[in-house]
Amino acid sequence: MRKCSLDSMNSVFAEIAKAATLYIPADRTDGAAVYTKWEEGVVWSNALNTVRSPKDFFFPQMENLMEFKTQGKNIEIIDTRSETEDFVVFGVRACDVKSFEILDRVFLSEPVDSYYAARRAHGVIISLACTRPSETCFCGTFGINPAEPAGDISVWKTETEVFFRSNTEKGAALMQKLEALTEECTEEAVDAQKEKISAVMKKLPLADLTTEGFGGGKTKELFDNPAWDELSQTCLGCGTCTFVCPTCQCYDIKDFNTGKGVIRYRCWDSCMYSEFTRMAHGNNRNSQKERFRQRFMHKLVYYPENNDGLFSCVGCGRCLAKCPISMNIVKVMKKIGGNNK
Amino acid sequence: MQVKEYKPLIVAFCCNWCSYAGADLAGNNRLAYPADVKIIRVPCSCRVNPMFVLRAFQRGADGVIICGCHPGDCHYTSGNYYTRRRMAALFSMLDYLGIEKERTRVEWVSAAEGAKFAATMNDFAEKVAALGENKRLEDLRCKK
Amino acid sequence: MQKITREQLIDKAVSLLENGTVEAVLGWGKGEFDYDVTPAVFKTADELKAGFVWNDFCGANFSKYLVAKTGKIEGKILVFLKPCDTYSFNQLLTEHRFDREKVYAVGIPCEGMADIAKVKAVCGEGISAINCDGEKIAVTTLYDDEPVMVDAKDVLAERCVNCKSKKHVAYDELLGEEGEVVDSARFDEVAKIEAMTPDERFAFWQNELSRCIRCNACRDACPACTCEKCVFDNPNSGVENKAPANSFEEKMFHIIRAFHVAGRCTDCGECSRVCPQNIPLHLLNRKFIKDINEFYGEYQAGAEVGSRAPLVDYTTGDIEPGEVFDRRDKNA
Amino acid sequence: MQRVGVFVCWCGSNIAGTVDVQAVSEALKNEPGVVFSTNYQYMCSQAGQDIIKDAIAEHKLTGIVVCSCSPRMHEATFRKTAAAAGLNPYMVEIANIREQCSWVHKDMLTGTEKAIILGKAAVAKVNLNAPLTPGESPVTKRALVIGGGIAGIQTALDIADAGFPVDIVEKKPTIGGKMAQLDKTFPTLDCAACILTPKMVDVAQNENIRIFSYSEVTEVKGFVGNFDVTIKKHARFVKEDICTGCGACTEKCPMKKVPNEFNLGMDNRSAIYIPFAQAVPKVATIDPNYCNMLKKGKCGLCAKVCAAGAIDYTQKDEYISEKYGAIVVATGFNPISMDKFDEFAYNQSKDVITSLEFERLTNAAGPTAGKLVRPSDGKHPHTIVFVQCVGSRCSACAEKGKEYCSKICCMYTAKHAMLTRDKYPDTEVYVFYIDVRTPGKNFDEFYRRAVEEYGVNYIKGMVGKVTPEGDKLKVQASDLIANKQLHIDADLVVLAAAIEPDKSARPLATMLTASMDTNDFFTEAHPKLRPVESPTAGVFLSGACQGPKDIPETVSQAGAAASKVIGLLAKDKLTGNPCVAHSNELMCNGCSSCERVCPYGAISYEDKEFRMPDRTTKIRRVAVVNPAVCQGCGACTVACPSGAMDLKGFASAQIIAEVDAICK
Repeated sequence: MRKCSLDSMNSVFAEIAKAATLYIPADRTDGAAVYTKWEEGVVWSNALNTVRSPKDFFFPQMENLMEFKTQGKNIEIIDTRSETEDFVVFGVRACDVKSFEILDRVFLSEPVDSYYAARRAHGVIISLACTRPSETCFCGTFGINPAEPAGDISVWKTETEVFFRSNTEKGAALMQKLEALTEECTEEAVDAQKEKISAVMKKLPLADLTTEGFGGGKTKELFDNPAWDELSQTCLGCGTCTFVCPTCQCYDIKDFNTGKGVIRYRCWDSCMYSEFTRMAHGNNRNSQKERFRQRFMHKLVYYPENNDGLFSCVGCGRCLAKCPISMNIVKVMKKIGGNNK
Repeated sequence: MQVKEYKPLIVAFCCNWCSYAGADLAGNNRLAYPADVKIIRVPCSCRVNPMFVLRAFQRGADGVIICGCHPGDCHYTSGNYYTRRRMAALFSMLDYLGIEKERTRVEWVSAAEGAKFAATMNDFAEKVAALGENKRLEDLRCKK
Repeated sequence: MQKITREQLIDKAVSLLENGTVEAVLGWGKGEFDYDVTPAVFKTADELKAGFVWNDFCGANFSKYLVAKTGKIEGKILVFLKPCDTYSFNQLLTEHRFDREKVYAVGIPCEGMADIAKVKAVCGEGISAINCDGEKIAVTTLYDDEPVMVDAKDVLAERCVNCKSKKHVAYDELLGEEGEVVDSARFDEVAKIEAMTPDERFAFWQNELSRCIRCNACRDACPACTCEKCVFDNPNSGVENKAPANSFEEKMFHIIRAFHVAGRCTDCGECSRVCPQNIPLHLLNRKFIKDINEFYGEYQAGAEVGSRAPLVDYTTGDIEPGEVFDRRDKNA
Repeated sequence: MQRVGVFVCWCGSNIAGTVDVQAVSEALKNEPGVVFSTNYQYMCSQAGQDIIKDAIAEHKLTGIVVCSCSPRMHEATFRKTAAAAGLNPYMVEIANIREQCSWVHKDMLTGTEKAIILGKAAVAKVNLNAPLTPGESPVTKRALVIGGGIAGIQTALDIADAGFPVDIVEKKPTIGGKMAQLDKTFPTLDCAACILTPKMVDVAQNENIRIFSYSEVTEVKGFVGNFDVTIKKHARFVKEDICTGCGACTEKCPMKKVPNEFNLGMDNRSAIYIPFAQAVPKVATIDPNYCNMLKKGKCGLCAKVCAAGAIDYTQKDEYISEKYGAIVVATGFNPISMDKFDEFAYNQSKDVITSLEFERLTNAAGPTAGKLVRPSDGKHPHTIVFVQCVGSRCSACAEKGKEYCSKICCMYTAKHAMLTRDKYPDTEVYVFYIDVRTPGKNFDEFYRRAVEEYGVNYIKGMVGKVTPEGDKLKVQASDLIANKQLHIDADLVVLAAAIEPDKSARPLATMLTASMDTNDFFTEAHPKLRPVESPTAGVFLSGACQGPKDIPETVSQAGAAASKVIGLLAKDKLTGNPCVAHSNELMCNGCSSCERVCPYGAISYEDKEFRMPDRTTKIRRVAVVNPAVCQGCGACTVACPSGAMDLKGFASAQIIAEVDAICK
């Protein structure tokens, strides 16, 4: 483990940015924190987390897949991919780090999504331990320890100092570059902070939320639960929850005719949308209740069923904060499943 | 790199009864205006949806002009009155978003005003050309 | 800070349920946290007593729900309407979007709603309790021993800072005192943007709209956006997309969204309230309202049922689109 | 996918001189859907049309694009060509490469480039065209005329003469309207009754005409060719078919103190009355507001004296439903109320009267049997002041009067002045005017006669104040030409009150979905080219309901309206314009935005049951466009936020495709 003073972080950022594009959480004009490309003058935000999740780096909202050009009646197909550059994402919280594992299982299993894979290969994740979780945090429910974030490098921050621990080869290689700016220290240095966080975790209002009653094999039990009607009755059908979610991974592939050719691109889609997975015959989930149910059944039942029990929610709390009507996965879990007993 | 002379692309929506006929009259009288002006015939100026205007800009138009019968002369009695309100609101909004107000225009051209049609198009094309390429409401995907 | 109490509302709802006037109640449901309020339908007195809340975070405008909810029940549904909600209520009635006979509207006074983001800007994350007490809001966090006292005025939601009316324009019954139409400064911000140079305006909106993630929350929460099929969801409309592909699409979406509600928008402010990216969407809607007022005379959508929206109306002497700018330049 | 054929016309050298037609037809070959492309010297010639016809057959074309002159020139030609070859005529699009290309651009390169782009736009559009068939609807061969004044009478007579049944609905107990109240008519000075009453009799005797007097239209449904109208026949408590009009009842009626509206309240009538001697129908009517039998159940004298037994105190209002193919509005005018014109002392002095009251005073059948006397004391007036433009051309005081010119006042005032001087040469007559407007056949001569032969004092200037003093009316006025103030002691002041549309017009316009201007005059479909038609198909305008008019003008407009009606009723079926709006009911919100902008009232709403995804049904209000009424302007398509409303032939997708093609 290595450390540096909080004041010298700017030099650390500068050093990292020499070799790769660096993104750190910084405060935007509207006060919200977002990952911002670091350059001199960009200040590390004190916010607990960013509005948008870091999944954008690996699975952007919009990306062009290929282009077609028509010449007379011939069609030419053009691969528009360019070599992805190396980049570093700094300050990823434990919950969001966990989300990459969930996304990886989707995009990196056969057939591998080469667009996603290229970005994963080029990206280094520097995580950041939490110090002041919000009331909306419930990462503990999914076995995530905010004091022990994974990632290529884990970082702890105190009032005066910043501690680094590399976890992977990519991380170690990056730490090497920071040798001159940091000094060696023991793991115990962050113990006190870890303990403090565990104590806070127990006090969190959602600390006792469990996944009991959910998981693979629960489809029959939960699908026709009458509570879905009540839970979904005021859902507006917007895509806020899915678009701020670090684990939602649905996308649509569309063609855009530019007049000179066609761009085939993919963009995020939301299971909350009426046009989601629209087929020739129409939509297979016609009511908002069905769409609403799909989102939570996917996170809490279907995904774990196909992924060794891993839930596709990391408890980051973004949807709790952003849903226009304050309906969210916590309310769903409390209403149906084990928490309601 | 080859320097290409900049020519603005202008889409003109013309109502069938007055302005399209006015454009025909300009042609009959051989009153020249830039070839950059391309006319789309609509039954009435009130058929022009703001979405068409934005679509034209998206696809690379540098200016959009809507021509209809003079107020009071609408073939359908009141269509151009609606056009007038809709486009006043829309153009004011585009200006509010910082998009050059000279790129949009509504002009009333009667079937007898061939000269006015040509003069309007010359003037509009000149003003738009002076602004240069539409950069504020462009869709780069369509410009490649 | 609200003058009317939760108990008064529950009593009213229970009595209307029990005497058979209504079959269900559309109200605010209790959530996980004190500020966490979800619109909900209550069918029994017990449900109301257990789950109904009324506090400074009951911002949601229920009018839009009536479009869907009135079709689902046989009898009447009780809806609580804050003054600003009543305008949306009327506007929807003007557009025949729900059956007035199926609604029992109870007007309730509102002292303005709080914005939790503003509260958090003062107290930080980790809120464990919020207690509203007169003009002060006491916020207890996991990290402070003593509750932090916040002035209710300081955390008022943006739309409430510029409240346009404390008067209800529609109800079957009114609880508490009736207020007045407020002479608000709601157009000041629009005027400020208008006063910028075109370059500044462009930069301002480019920055604001670049944050759009096309989650459609603004549209889906908007009580004027009740289309059976929105053009932005319709693959045949030519404008449909699920992502803001680039700055053009960001602008187009918001221009068309605002244009489609121009003259119908009551300025309820839901769009900005729900935007997860804090885009001041109401400033687009207000621009249309301000223009309409200036061009065609003062018009408040929803002030009365059946009024003709300015963009489906005209006079023979209306301002020409070109004159709009001359007039603005003259005023400047 | 369409199979599109492209036909580029040279138009001799008109196009080919500035556009490389060969290059255009070559370039368009590669456009999507195009399977055939050629060019020819004169596409509109027989040989050119044959090329098109042959290509349609040979290449199984489903759509064609003709790059030629303006569609305003030859669209119809090429549509016919297509139809002759078995192709739907609406599968034809024209790229205007002459008027809007070759004739306005000089350079061959530029012209060719633009012609190609215009061609591409037309191809893009035709790819989205769909065959259209004009709708047909039957025509009910009966007309309704609302209003029984000279306008309504003339219209009805002309329609009936052509052999079509006509119903006249008149709210008064008799037809005749304002003209029946007039004395003489300008500029010929023949008596109004002498020329009107024979026409009234003609109406009564015409087998094709039914008169619903004392009746009103209460509901209008349907559309051109197929109106369903409900007429309310007020109870007149006299059986119309039995009453002989002998008048015995009116003499015996003890209630004789009812202000006589026919004489503008200047004398009284009885509670049971016949408005005037030549009334049609000549039947009595009981005024329920004054009849003691109806009010208190006491009296019954009229029933006793009626030899025919026509009196029926139990009569009720009757509702009649009838179908019509066309409706003519002839609701006429009224003088405006003088209440707001205190300066003329109309309400203070009985000797300040309106021109219409003057008509009654000089009419032989009027309250004074035609003797011109002062209403206050019955004395002969020696000095009469006529004031023109009272409430007309009142742009400064719009809340008081009308902004428009009432048109008829100059002439009838000249008539009044002349007649007065003719009959009572000892009377001094002054006419105050802003302008004297006499545009009409023999009008100016008439006015000059009044001045030159009859010595009427015409003074340019306005009367400022009329003050009753003793038995005189002190008239204070300015003479703008002499530039001095005048004080005239008058015995009688006659106000040429502005005229306004009848109050019944506004609710009627709503029923008919016919548009009105801000003054409540009906608007015509086109101010120059369709002056007797309302924008609402099947509704026609006759007389002063459309704007102030004198009798000759009214009669000619009435005839014009009748000829339009006859033209409509002569058809067995109406063929519509197929380029009409239509609403996708699945997307329609039923919000009424489209209905509000439709100038033709072509959009109505119905509650429709929809099957919901969860197998329940939902009833929703949705818009329905009547293709027989829609004229295809497209205003509704933009008013519709959801895009449910679209226009055939100019669909949003088609226009977008054109935009895209042009901006490529």
